[in-house]
This record gives sequence, C-alpha cells and structure tokens, in this order.
Amino acid sequence: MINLSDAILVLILLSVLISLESNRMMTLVKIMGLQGVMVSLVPLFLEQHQAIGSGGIIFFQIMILIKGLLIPGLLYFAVQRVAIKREVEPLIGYHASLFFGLIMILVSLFITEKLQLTLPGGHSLLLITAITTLGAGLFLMMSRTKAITQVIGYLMLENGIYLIGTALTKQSHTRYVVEFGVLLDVLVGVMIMGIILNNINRAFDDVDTALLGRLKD
Amino acid sequence: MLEFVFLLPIVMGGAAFFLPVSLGRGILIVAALLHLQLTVMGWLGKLDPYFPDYFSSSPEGLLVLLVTSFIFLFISIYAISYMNETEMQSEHIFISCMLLFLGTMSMVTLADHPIVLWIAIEATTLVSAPLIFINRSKEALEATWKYVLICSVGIALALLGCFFITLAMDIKEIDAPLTFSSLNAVAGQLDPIWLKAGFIFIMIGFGTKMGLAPMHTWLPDAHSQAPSPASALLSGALLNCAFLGIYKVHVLMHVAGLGAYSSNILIGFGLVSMFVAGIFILNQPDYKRLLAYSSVENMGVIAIGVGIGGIALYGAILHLIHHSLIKSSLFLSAGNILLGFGSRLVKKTGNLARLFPKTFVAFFAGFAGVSGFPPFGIFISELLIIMGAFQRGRFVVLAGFIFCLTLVFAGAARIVMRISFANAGEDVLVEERMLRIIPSYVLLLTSIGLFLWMPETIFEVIIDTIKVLGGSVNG
Amino acid sequence: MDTLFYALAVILAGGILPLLLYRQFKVMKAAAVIATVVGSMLGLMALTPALQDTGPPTTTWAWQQFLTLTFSIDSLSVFFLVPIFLICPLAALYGFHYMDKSEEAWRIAVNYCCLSLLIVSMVLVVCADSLITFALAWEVMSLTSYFLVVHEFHKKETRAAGYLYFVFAQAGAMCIFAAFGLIYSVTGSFSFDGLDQLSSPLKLAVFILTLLGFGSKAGIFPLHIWLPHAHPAAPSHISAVMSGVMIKMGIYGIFRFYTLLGDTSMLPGQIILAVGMASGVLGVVYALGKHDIKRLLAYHSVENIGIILIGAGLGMIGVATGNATMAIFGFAGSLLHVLNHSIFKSLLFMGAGAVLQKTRTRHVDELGGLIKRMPTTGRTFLVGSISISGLPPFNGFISEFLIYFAAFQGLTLPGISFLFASLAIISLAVIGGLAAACFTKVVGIVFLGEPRSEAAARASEVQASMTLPLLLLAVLCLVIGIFPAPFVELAFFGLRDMAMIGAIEPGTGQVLISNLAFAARLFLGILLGVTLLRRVLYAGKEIASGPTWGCGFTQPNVRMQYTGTSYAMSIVEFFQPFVSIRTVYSGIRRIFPGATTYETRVDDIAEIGMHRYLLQPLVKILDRLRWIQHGHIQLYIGYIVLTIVVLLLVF
Amino acid sequence: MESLLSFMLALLLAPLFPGIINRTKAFVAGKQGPPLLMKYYTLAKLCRKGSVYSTSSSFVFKMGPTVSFTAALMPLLFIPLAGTAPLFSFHGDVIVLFYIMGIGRFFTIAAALDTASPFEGMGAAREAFFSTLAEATIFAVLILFYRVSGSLSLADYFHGENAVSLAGPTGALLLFVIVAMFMVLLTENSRVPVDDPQTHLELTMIHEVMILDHSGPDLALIELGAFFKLLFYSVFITHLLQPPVPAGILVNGLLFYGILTLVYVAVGVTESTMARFKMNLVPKYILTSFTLVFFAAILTMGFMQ
Repeated sequence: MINLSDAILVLILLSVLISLESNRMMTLVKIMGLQGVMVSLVPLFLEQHQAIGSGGIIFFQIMILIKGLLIPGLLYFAVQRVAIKREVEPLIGYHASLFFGLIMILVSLFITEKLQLTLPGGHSLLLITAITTLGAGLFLMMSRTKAITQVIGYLMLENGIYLIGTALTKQSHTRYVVEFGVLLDVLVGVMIMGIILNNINRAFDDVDTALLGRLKD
Repeated sequence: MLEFVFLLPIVMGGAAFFLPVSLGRGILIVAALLHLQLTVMGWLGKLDPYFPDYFSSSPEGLLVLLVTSFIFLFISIYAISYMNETEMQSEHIFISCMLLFLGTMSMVTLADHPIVLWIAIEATTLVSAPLIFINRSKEALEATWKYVLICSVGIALALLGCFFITLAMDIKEIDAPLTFSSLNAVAGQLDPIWLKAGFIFIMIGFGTKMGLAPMHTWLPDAHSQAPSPASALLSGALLNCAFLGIYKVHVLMHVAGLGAYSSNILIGFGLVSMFVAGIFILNQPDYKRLLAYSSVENMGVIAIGVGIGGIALYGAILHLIHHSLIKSSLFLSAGNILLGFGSRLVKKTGNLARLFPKTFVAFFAGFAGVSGFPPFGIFISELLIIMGAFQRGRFVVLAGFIFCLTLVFAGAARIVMRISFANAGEDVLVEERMLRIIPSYVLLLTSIGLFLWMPETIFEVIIDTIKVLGGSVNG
Repeated sequence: MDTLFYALAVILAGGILPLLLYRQFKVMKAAAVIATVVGSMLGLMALTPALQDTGPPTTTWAWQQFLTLTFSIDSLSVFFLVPIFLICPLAALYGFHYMDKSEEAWRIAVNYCCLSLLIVSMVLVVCADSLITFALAWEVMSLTSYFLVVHEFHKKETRAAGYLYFVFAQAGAMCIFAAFGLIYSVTGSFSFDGLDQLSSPLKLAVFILTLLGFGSKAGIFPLHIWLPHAHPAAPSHISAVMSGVMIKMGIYGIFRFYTLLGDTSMLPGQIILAVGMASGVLGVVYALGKHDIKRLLAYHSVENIGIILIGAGLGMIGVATGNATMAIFGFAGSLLHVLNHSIFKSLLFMGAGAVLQKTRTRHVDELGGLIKRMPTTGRTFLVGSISISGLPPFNGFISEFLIYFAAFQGLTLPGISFLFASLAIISLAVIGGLAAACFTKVVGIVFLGEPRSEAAARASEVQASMTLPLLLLAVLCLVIGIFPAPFVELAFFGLRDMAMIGAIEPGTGQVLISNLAFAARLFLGILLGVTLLRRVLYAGKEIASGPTWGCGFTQPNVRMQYTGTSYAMSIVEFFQPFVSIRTVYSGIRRIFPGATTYETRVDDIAEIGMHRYLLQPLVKILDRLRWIQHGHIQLYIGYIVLTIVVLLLVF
Repeated sequence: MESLLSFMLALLLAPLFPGIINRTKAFVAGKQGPPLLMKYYTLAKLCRKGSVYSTSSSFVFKMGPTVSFTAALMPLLFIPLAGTAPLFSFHGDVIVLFYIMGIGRFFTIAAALDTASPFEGMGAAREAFFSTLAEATIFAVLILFYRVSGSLSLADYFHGENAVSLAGPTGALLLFVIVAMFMVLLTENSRVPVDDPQTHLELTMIHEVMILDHSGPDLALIELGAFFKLLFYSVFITHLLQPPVPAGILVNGLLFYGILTLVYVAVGVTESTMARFKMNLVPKYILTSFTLVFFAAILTMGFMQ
C-alpha cells in the first residue's frame, strides 16, 4: 500500500514539474485534472485513514469528480473561450521555472527534515510533495502573465494545502461535511474566476494580466 | 435556531435572484429588517444553535453580527435609491448577492469551527465579487479579479493555518472537538510550535481579507471600484468579519500562553498597515481609494489595540464598532459625491459645502469622526489605545502609532478639504435625495449616540469579549 | 458650578438659535449676540462666589460606564474664565455688523454656532478636572475653531490656512494624548490626582509632551507656523477670539500641568524661559517684517505668548530655587499678561477688521490716513498699540513690569539662573523696543499720513456694534493701566491654588502696585498740565495749515510717503540669520529703463525649516514608497509570500 | 523742600548746558560761537510764535510734543539732583521711567509719520531702531546695578546705603558703565557720532528730521524736552563719576554741577573731534556699548560669589 501511495505522490511531483515547464495552456489544464485526481486519491492510501465509511466513499467520489473533471472542465472551456493565444507567456522562463521547481523540492526536503522531530512519522514524502505543490502554485501565480495560469496556480496551491491537511491531521476532526464545504468553496471560486475571466476577455479582448495594471497608486 | 440568522438572508438572496426586480427591492429591505430582528433575538439569547459543533454565539461574534446587521439595513435603504439613480442593469444579481453577502457574513460571526469559519470567509469573497464588478467596467473587472484571486490565495493559506492548529492538537494526542470553545479549554496543552505556525498562516490569510498591509493590495482597488453601497458593506462589515477570525485565534494563542507572540505580530501588522495607508493617503487622487486606505489604517489601529491588550483592547473593540458605522457612512456619502460629480478623482470635485450641503455635513462629520474628533466614538477608542500602549510600556509602538495617525490625518484632511471647499463648476449630475442622505446620517448619529450613551448590554458584551484576553476597562 | 452650566446652556442656545432662525437675518444675529452676551454675563456672575471662597464642589457625570466627566473650578480656572467671558461676547457683538452679507445667512448662522461651541468648549477646557474631560473639551475646541477659520472657504489661502491649523491642532492633540497616556500608565486612573507621584524623568517627559501640545496651540516658536496663516484667514472677530482667548488655552494647559506635576526641578523653567525668549523676540521681528496687518498682529500674538512664557519660566525658576518673590511675581505677571493680551489683542484684531471691512485690503502699504476717516477705530487702535507695546500708562506695562520685577529678583541667584534672568530682562527690553517700533509702523502707516490708495481714501467709520466693543476694550486698557490693583489682585488670586508657590500673603506687592499706579497717574497729571500749558501758549496765536514741508521738493505725492516695508527693513536686517529676507529686483536695464520692480519678502525660518528639512524629505520618501501599489497582481502575491517567509524565518 | 528747589534749578539750567556744548565746539574750532544763553532765546522766540500744521496731519501730530515733553520731564522727578533726594522714588521706578521715555518716543515717531513726509518717516525708522538697541544697553546697566546695589530705583542707585560708586567694591566695573552710558547718551540724544544736529541734509538726520514740521510752541516743547532728556542722561553719568564727599549740600551741589558741566564739555569735545558714522555702523556702535555692560554684568558673578 505504501508503495502505491508513494507512487501517487511521485506522480503528483512530476505533474508539478511538468506544469512548471509546460508552455501550452491546454497541457496545463490537463495536468491539473490529473493532479486533482491524484490528490483526491492520496488519503485513500494512507494508513490512518483506512477505515472509511460509506459516507467517505461518496465524498471521495464527489471529490474526484470535482477536482478531476468539473474544475478542469471549467478551465478547459475557459481556455477555449477566452485565450486567443494559447501560449502560457511566462515572466520567468521555463528552464528557470523548472530549476525553481527542483529548488522547491530541496527546500521542502529541508523543511520536512527539520519538522521531523515534531511530526508523527511516516509522511515525509507526502509532506515534501505537499510543500512543493504549494510553493509551485504560488510560483506559477507570480511568474505567469495569463490570468488563467493564475487560476491554475491557485488550484495547485489548494491541492498542496489539501495534501498537507491530509498528511498532518487526523480524519476525526475534519468531518466530511466540512471538507465538502471547503471543496464547494473552491469550486465556486473557480467558477467565479471563470465568470470574471470571461468578462475580462470581453472587455479587454485578452486575459493578459499586463492589461490588469491600471489600478495603482 | 441560531442558524436562521444566516440561512434567512441566504434563502432570500437565492429567491431574489429569480424573482422580478420590483419584488427584489422589497425583499432586500424585508430581509434586512428580519435579519436585524433575528440578531436582536440572538442578543437576547433566544436562539440556540442547532449544530453546536459548528456554530455558537460568542460575544465577539454577536458584536460583529449586530454591527453588520445594523449597517446593512441602512445600506440597503441607500442601495435602493442608488440603484434607481444609476439604472443598474443586473439589479437582481446585485440584490441577491447583497443578501448572500449578508448571509455569509452572519455565518462568519456565528461560526465556532475553524474550518467552518474558513468556509464562511471564503464564501464572503465569492458572493461579494459580483457586487464589485456589477457595472462591468474595465477597472471594476480588474479590481474584482485582484480581489478574488488575492483573497482566495490568502484565505487558502488560512486553511493551512487551520490545519496546523489541528495538528497542534493531534501531536499532543488531545481528543477534543475542533471548535474554538473547546480549543480554548484545552489550549494549555496544545503544541506551541504548531500553534504559532497556525497563527502565522491564519494571520496572513485572514489578514489579507482584513486588509492588513502588505496583504492589503486588493482593498483599495475593490473598495474604490465597487458601487458605493457595496463599498460601504465591504469596509464596514466584511473587514470586521475577517478580523473576527484573527481575533478568535489570537484568543486561542493567549489562552495557550503565547499571547505575547501573537500580540507582537498583530502590532507589527498594525503599524505597517497604518504606515502604508499613510503613504497612499498623502496626495491620493481618488477619494474612494482614500477611504479605502483609511480602512486599511483603521484595521491597523484595531490590530494594534488588540495586540496591546488591556484597556487598549476595549479601545480596539470600540474602534471596530465606530469605524464600521462611520466608514460605511463615509462610503455612502462618497457615493453621493460620485453620483453628483461623475468622477472619483478629487480634482474633478469641489465645493461640496455649497453644491451638496447635506452630503457635505455627512462627509465632513464622517471625516472628523474617523480622525478621532468628538463627538464620535473613535475619539475614545484612540485615546484608550494610546493609554493602553503606555501602560504596557510600548513606547516605540506608540510613537509609530501617533506618527501614522498624524500622517493619515494630514493627508486625508487635505483631500477632504479640497472636496468640501475648493472651487468647482456648478454642474451637478445628480441631486441629493433624502433616501441617500438619511442612511449616512443615521449611521453617524448612531456613532454619536454610542459616544454619548453606551447601552449597558453592549458594554457588557464588549467586556465579555475582552475578558478572555485579560482586557478590562480598569487597565 | 450650576450657574456656570446655566451660562453655558444660554451660550449654547445662542449657537443653536441662529441655525433655526437663519431665514431672518437680523433676528438671527441678534438672537446669537444677545444669548452670548447674557450667557457670558451669567458666567461672570458664576465666578463671583468662586472669588470669595474655595469655589464650588466638583461636578461629576458618569459617562460610558467606566469614564467620568469631572468639572471643577479652582482659582487658576477662574482667572482664565475671565478673559473668555469678557472677550467672547464682545466678539459676538462685533460680528453683528461685521458679517453683513445677508446672502450668506446660513454660513453666518454656522459661524455663530461654532463660536458658541468654541466658547463652551474653552470654558470646559478650563474647568476640566480629569484627563478624559480635558481631552474631550480640547478636541471640541480644535474642531470648532477650525470651522471658524475656514468660514471664508472660497478663498484659497483660507483653505490652506485652515488645513495648516487643522494639522497642527491634531498633531498637538496627539502629543497631549501621549502625555495623558503616560500619566495614565502610572496613576492608572483618568483623574488629575496623583500626578505628583510620577518619577522625575516621567514628569519631565510629560512636561515636554504637554509643552509640545499646548505650545502648538499657544503658538510658541517654532510651533507657531499655523498662527500667522490662520488668524488672517479667519473673520476678524474670530481672530480676536482665537488670538485673544483660544491660544491662551495652551498657556492654561502649561500652567495646569505644571501645577499638577509639581515638578520643582530647574529644567522646566529653563525650557519655558528659553522658549519664551525665542518666541518673544522672533515673533516681534517677524511681525516687523510683515505687511499684512492681520498677519502682523498674529506674529505679535507669538511675541506676547513669548512674554507670558518668560513670566511663567521665571516663576518656575523661582519655584525651583525657592525664591518665592520671583515665583509669585513671575507667575502673576504672566497671568496678568494673559488677561491684558486678550484685551488689547482682541481690540487690535477688531480694529484691523474694521479697516479690512471698509478698505477691503489687509496690506499696510495700501492704507494711510485712516484716523481722520475712521476716528473711533483709529483712536482705539492707537490705545491698543500703546498697550501692546507695553508702555505706561496702559495695561500692557503693568504685566510686563511684574515680569521684569521677577526677573530682577532672579538676578540674585547664582550661576546659570542669573544668566537666564538677565537674558530674560534683555529680551523683554528688546521685545518692548521692537514692539513699539512695530506699532509705530502700523499706526503710522495705516492710520496716519495720507491714504495710499483709493479704497483707503474712501473709507468711513464702521457701525456702532463694531465700535462699541472697541471703545469698551480701549477703556479697559486704560483702566487696568491706571487702577491696576484689583487686576493684580486677581492675578495673585489665580495663583492661590498653585500649591508649589506656597501661600501668597494678602497685600503682596501692594506697595509696588500702588507706586505703579501713582507713576501712571503722575504721568497723566503732568501730561494734562503740559496740555493746558500748550493751550495757554497757543492762546490767541495764529494757526495756519498748509502742505507738509517737502524739504525743498514742491510736488510731493502720497506715493512718496515712507512705506511700512522700508520703515521696518533695517531692523529686520539686523536679525538676519534668524530671518530670511528674499529680494526680487529686476534691475534697471537699457539706456531708457522701463518699469522695474523691487520686492522683498521676510520669511519665517521656522516655516522654511519645516518645509525644507521636515516636510519635503518626508514627502519625498513617502512618494518613493508609492511603488508598493504597483498594480500587478504577481507582485501582490509576492508580498504575501514574502510576508510568510519573513514571519517564518523571524519567529 | 530742597528737593523741589533743586529740581526747579535743574529745570531752569537745562537749556544752559547745550549752550556749553556749543561753546566747547566753537572753542575747539577756534570760532566765537553763539552766546551761552542762546537756547533760552530760541525757546522764548518759539513760544511767541504761532504754528503751521500740515493738512496731512491729525491730532496725533499735536500730541507728539506734549507727550514727549512729559516723558522727558518725568525722569527728572525721580533722579537725585545735586546731592538732594529726588521728589519721588520707589522700588522699580527705573523700569517705569525708561518705559515712560518709550512712550515719549512712540509719540514722537507717530507724529513724524503723521506728516506723510518721506524724510520724517526715514528719521522715525532710524529712531525706532537705534533706541531699541540702546534700550538693551540700558537694561544691561540696570542688571549690573541690581547686582551691585540690590535695588531698582534711581534714588537708591545714587543715594542709598549700597549706592553704586566708583569707590565701591565693584567700582572697576562702573568704568564700563560710564563709557557705555556715555555712548547711550550720544545715541539717545542724537549727538555725533550717531546723529549730527548741525547737518543740513535731511536724508542724513535722525532726530532733527522728525520734528521738521513742528513749529512755534510745539517745537519749543520738543526742544525743551530734548534738553531735559540730555540732562537726565548727563546726571546719570555725573552720579557715577561723583566721588562721595561727606560734606554739606552746597559742596556736593557745586561738585555735582561741576562734574555735570564736564560731561557736557566731553560731549562737545566728542562732537568736535569725531565725524558722524555711516548709518549702517550705528547698530554696531550701540551693540558695543551693550557688550561692554553685559560683560560687566557677567563679571559681577565673580565679584558676588
């Protein structure tokens, strides 16, 4: 079982790295879908979450549906409708981004090592993955000009946080109702962002954030 | 059932979306009135939570709820006239989102479970986004985009903070329900390192929403671009809700014996916020942004007051109440100015005293109030914060506090005077209407009223609120 | 105390009635004036019992559950209440005809409302007996006086002046609040009790903070910058109230907190004395350099505040060195000068207002010959000028004499105190001389000689409601000068409750004062005799009139008269490093020169310093920081990340 | 009674002394000079005449001579003359007197400005400036005297127990005062080198130009006032110079008037041997006198402790 969860985690890491160096919007969206599914699966393979009731099963199904299908689907439509140029248009080049991803992994490794003392053991890879995902999400938001990439970055950040949540906390606290609420928020968030993007596109004929710099002092 | 307080506006908001516009306005007022009634019932202790695991009525929550509900009523009255005047296109969306906004904010005030609190705060962001870009101008879209994205990122980090707090519990193998009330009970046993980490992330997360610098960047954009009733709500109600999240965790930290740590962080953010606000208030060309930065500054004041504790804590809570009343009134007046002159730029306005005498009185009184002149409550709150700061020996903080207050005052006074007195053309786009004047007057008069006579119940609730943090009015 | 509150209620009614009656212009003004006058008389009546016994008991109102508003009157309060109740009704009366534009009825109503609020708040400041009460009244005073300053807000310079005043008032208030916070942190209560329990470094800190706060209100150098802008901007009767009464609240604050702190060390006295000397000398030098009559008067307020502080500083040094006579006379002279200044300064401002109303100009060099056209205004202004120059037999001399007397007492002290005392004497002498020079300039250029402009030539006397206050105040100047005893007694009475001075024996200085009165009367007597002698000498003589002797020049015209600028320039140049003189001279060019201009401006170094070394750098730094709000969302998210990193690393 | 007589005598003699100055100057210049009683003739002539008033002037112009005369007369009531006690005296009278002289100056200046003449305005400006500076010197003298005698009245300075005198313990310091007071005398009474009463160019005058428009008895009052003022300052210096002689009133009186005459002669000699300063040097000159006295006053710190 452990091997399987590790495999998933490695896949997530890989998806993060690929997203950092991907130059096509569509690829990015697809990777996000994959990552969403993976992230949703992780808790199922963790030891302390073995006993999952029927409510849990339903919840995870919904979660996979939302993270793996609904949200990427939304993004997919958004890209199709909105982005005229399908390039990612980075502020920081792809190679540098990839390099950053590697550094991020190292940093997460370092943080995890440091935190090992105070953590219940056995989750080092999970934690590394989570922190890397989180960091990469923030990095994507800061280093790409397209507004959609920022939504994607946000999702990645969310995934990272979710992973840390699963890694660190006992399931008993976070009831499914609550987690569902969180999920719903994310979904609605992405929807709202999509609506705004749509409007922005109509108003500016583009969704480049370079155009979104008029409000300043 | 306590949950009615937020369910009612949410349901009515949902209904308003589908009902015809003419009915929607009625629903807005009726919902506001009903909500106020429910709030009062909540105050009287008539309502018990149906899901005590998630919701409860804490004194700080009740305070914020009352303020929110009160100012919402008057903002909605204003909004009706405002919508008339601007011939708003998607009025049903606006009304519906206003109500949803009220509902989610009420949910924040009643939430007792950290993650439920988180969900509610994130929900406020989402339902308020349409309020900002309702007129779909380029600037409004940009502002909304920044608002949603930055707040979402910030709040996502707060979720991480929530997880850390849970972890602080798990590590020590404590088995207690994850609610603030029960956390406070076991606070002493929580793992301090993770608690600190949790506080940092929650501080940054909700601090983003509260508008503390340097995470405040969305605030001036969103507040200036939103239609004035929405700005008033954002500034007067939403920021308080975010503050509530921080406050609850600060209480937890305090009970866990880490109060000094969280206090220092709060004070740091407070000072930075005040200073940053000062930078931008000086020579600010846009008066709605001015008000927005003033909100940043006042959130800083509240953070500092809470961080200092003691009598300053009472001052901070008082500041919160009065700031909400006065700032929302100011935004409503700003709405009238915007309607009258058709521009947010200070240099396009002027001579308010002659052209819009009623708005002028409200606007200037609001400015005097927010600058700490009597007879407005901010006079007391700022005085108490200064006194508290000395009592705790925080001289450097105090020096910064006073410097920033003066800086902000100097900057704002210049612009307010320009708007009020400078010579301008005689063209007026939209005349003043009583319906758009009375709400701002009522809000100001409420502040004056609370300055002259503080009802015993409110006083006691404030004392209840600050008791946990060791705050009292006797130093 | 009750009578006092009734008086305040009446005065407040005088503020609220105009708001309701503004449609009937005359009725509105009359209502305001009558209520203010009646209220003030009631207020003066309320003081009489306080003069006899220890004063009415403290009045306390509970407020905001845990705060109390406490009012009480001690002898110091009584003394400061006198000018409030004396000058304010006269100013209100003066305003009746001064504000004569019926189309501005609403604004004038607001003006009366603010004036009455200002009076009430000043009374409350003086009666306040707890920190929170004081702060409250203080802030109301600042706010209402601000509204009075911006009464003529359609003028750009008025707005600028109002802004400057507002910022200074608020910054000063912040300093005062800080001092209160410091006090509260030690005593743990909002009352005035227990201030003397503070440790001496804390006392000094409180003293300096209050000095900054009260000093900026009183207009001490270099915190006086707002004053020469705000006073000219306000309507003249408001200038009279502000300059005559309101800035004295700053002096009151200094006195009050000095008494409360009971700090008997040397430093406070030395600081106050040094500040007083700087304000006094520089105030009058700048006044000499100004040609706007109201601005000039405003600088004289700085000067007189300086004299008042010299007195107070000498008193404090007297207390510190145990020299009771010096302490008593220093403080008494200071207090009496507060009263005197309020009288002659409001007289002068009202006189200037009359000139302004009739000629529409405040520039000295565009006036002239007004004493023939406005006889009452001119004569009363002359009286005010002599009084403010501190010359006998008028009131200004009495208070300056007391201060001199204290300073001479200080000469017997050893070391540094001797130096301070002698510097005080020299400063007083120089201030006196320069003030006389300045007021000969004002009187000579504005009221004497020939009119320098059409407007001045066409001026006529103002209406009765404006001349009546002028006459009353002028008479008061002379009365205090000739019959000083009761007023000096009043000043001594004002000191009664200042514990550190010790009990003042009744009859202190009685001989001195009667001698002063004697000298004044002797002077007047001889003057009368000489006047009669002159009559006799002229009896039956031929009196002719003709043009002024032009020293050989046969076509003199009014433009050839000496101007105020040239009159003062050589004196101002003497003080050069402390005064900045800018000369703009286009020079004479070509063989047949065209029109040339020559202009000099005398600038305030405090103002220049504040702009150059404080504001400009600050604004520059803050402007640089504006890139924070740079507009791009990537950067904004970067801030959040940075904050996390910093917090995680630091903590 | 003898005080009153002595006072009357001084008043009578006041116009005589300027005659001495003129005779001294004439003597040094090798000329015959005007008669000693010239000033009396002038006064008498002026009193017989009527006046011409400028149409520009007001009542202030007419008040000028009266007030300045009164102000000049007052100090003589308070200063000991020829060994007799003054008519009036009280603690603090010096301050009052110098301020009363101030009001005299105030009206002189106001009257000058009342004529609307540019020349008179110019003179007034100079008068106002220089007398302010001289006032500083005078008050520095008062500081010194207070240190020495502990009193504030002219009578106590020169007649009391702790009278200031060259023979006293601080006599050396008085040398400074004598020099400085002499300089003040020249300044306050518009003598060379500060002002030249004999000049013919109005532009260079100070005091004389201010009274250009006065005529008749008014001018007489001004002139007489000026003599009183000069007398007061000279008496002041005389007292400092006069050695304490334990003899009768007559001897002291004669000694007093002898020294007084010498002071006037000294003024005459100064006028004969010096030229008038450039206007911009005058402030420096007065400041020198101030520095001298203030230095002396500071020195008393050493003497007294």
